[in-house]
Amino acid sequence: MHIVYFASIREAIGLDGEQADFPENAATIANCVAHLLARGSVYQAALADRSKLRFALDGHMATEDAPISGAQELAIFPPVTGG
Amino acid sequence: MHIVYFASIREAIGLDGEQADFPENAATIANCVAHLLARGSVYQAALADRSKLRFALDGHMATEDAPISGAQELAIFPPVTGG
Amino acid sequence: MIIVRVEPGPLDAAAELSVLAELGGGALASFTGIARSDTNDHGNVTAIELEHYPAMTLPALDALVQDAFARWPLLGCVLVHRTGLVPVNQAIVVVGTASLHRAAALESTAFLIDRLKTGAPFWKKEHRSGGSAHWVEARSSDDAAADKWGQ
Amino acid sequence: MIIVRVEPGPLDAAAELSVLAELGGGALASFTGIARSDTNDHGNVTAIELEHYPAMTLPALDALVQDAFARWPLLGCVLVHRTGLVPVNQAIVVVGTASLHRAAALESTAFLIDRLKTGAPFWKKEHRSGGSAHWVEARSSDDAAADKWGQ
Repeated sequence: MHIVYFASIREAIGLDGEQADFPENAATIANCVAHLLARGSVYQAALADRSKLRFALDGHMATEDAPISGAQELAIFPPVTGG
Repeated sequence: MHIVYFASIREAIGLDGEQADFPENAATIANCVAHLLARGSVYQAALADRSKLRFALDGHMATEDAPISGAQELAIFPPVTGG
Repeated sequence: MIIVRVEPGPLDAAAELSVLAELGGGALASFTGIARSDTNDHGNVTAIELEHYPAMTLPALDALVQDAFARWPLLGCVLVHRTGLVPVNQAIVVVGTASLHRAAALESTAFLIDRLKTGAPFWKKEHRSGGSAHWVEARSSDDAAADKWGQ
Repeated sequence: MIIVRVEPGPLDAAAELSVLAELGGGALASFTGIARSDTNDHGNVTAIELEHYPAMTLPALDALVQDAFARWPLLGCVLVHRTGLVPVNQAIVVVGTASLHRAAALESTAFLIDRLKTGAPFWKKEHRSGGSAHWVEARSSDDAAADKWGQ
């Protein structure tokens, strides 16, 4: 699965995006976030405030409990501030 | 007192405005309208539908029961339709 | 910055509203009412004639704008209303407000046009392609829209 | 007529909205959001940088517009959002709708900007005269404004 990061989370992780191969039992967005947190302090700092994480699956807004089944791209970003 | 007419009422009466000297006991707009109706069929036709008469005293919207005390100009017109 | 005007000639909505962009506000809202060409048994509308009550019009429009400033934190307001004969597809009225806050700009614009429709002394007459002309009837929906803003 | 666009260069609000005047609707409403220069301990804002999620942005904006057309009888809609670095006093977003009915135009414009604020993938970074840059925090009042339109 491809992961993309935006805004403050992109800057904190230091990557626009990356390829991540989560195990088969990573069924939801929350499971994927748990795997990212396990990578160490950079991810833990970037994703620390769970209340300020927002997600999209293949370009559609999704909540943490959404199943990732079949999605090509997971986006992780802070609350949007356009307009 | 000066009376001015607008839109369909102006056309029905055939005057933009006129000077009218109401008796002292004509205390409200309704009293003035009653005096105009007493003038005959032209006024009676123009002012027939009381629910569609609107008024202003010296440039401020007013209702039929408003006292005319001291006002220089009474305007009589149908409901406004600008915008 | 307040601009309130009655305009006997053509009305350029974009030009009227352009002053609002220079007030340092982050939010501009506007409404433009255009003479439209609907069709009935008397033919197409070719023009809308706007009669008004000159001694009352500007004071009434100005009072509406003052009321808007009392209700919302506005930086500026433009309210320009056409008079006389307006060919179809030309603007009849342009309303715009500027604020730091988008809700203030959007709500005050809606307030101004809703209240103008029932509180400013203008009357529309439709001129039709068949040669006839008809006074436009007021609509009860306009009263309801004006009333929803309270006193 | 639907125009939905992401614009990397300067945005001329009046020019973007001009197409709405030619659709035969009597009512045009619009909202323009402008980069504004407020001041805090880090100095004045000199520019707002707009980051977005290119693969998602246009589909998300288009879905908002489709939703507006499903809710109101609209003749046209313009929704253009700037990206990249926007100097203060330049437009960030322009929203406009045309309808036969003023309530439809006014309400749909408010709906579109309220929902865009919480549903479209844009992020603002303020650049300050002191040289620092800061991500803008989302506001709970924006969530409340978006929620008031229901599902």
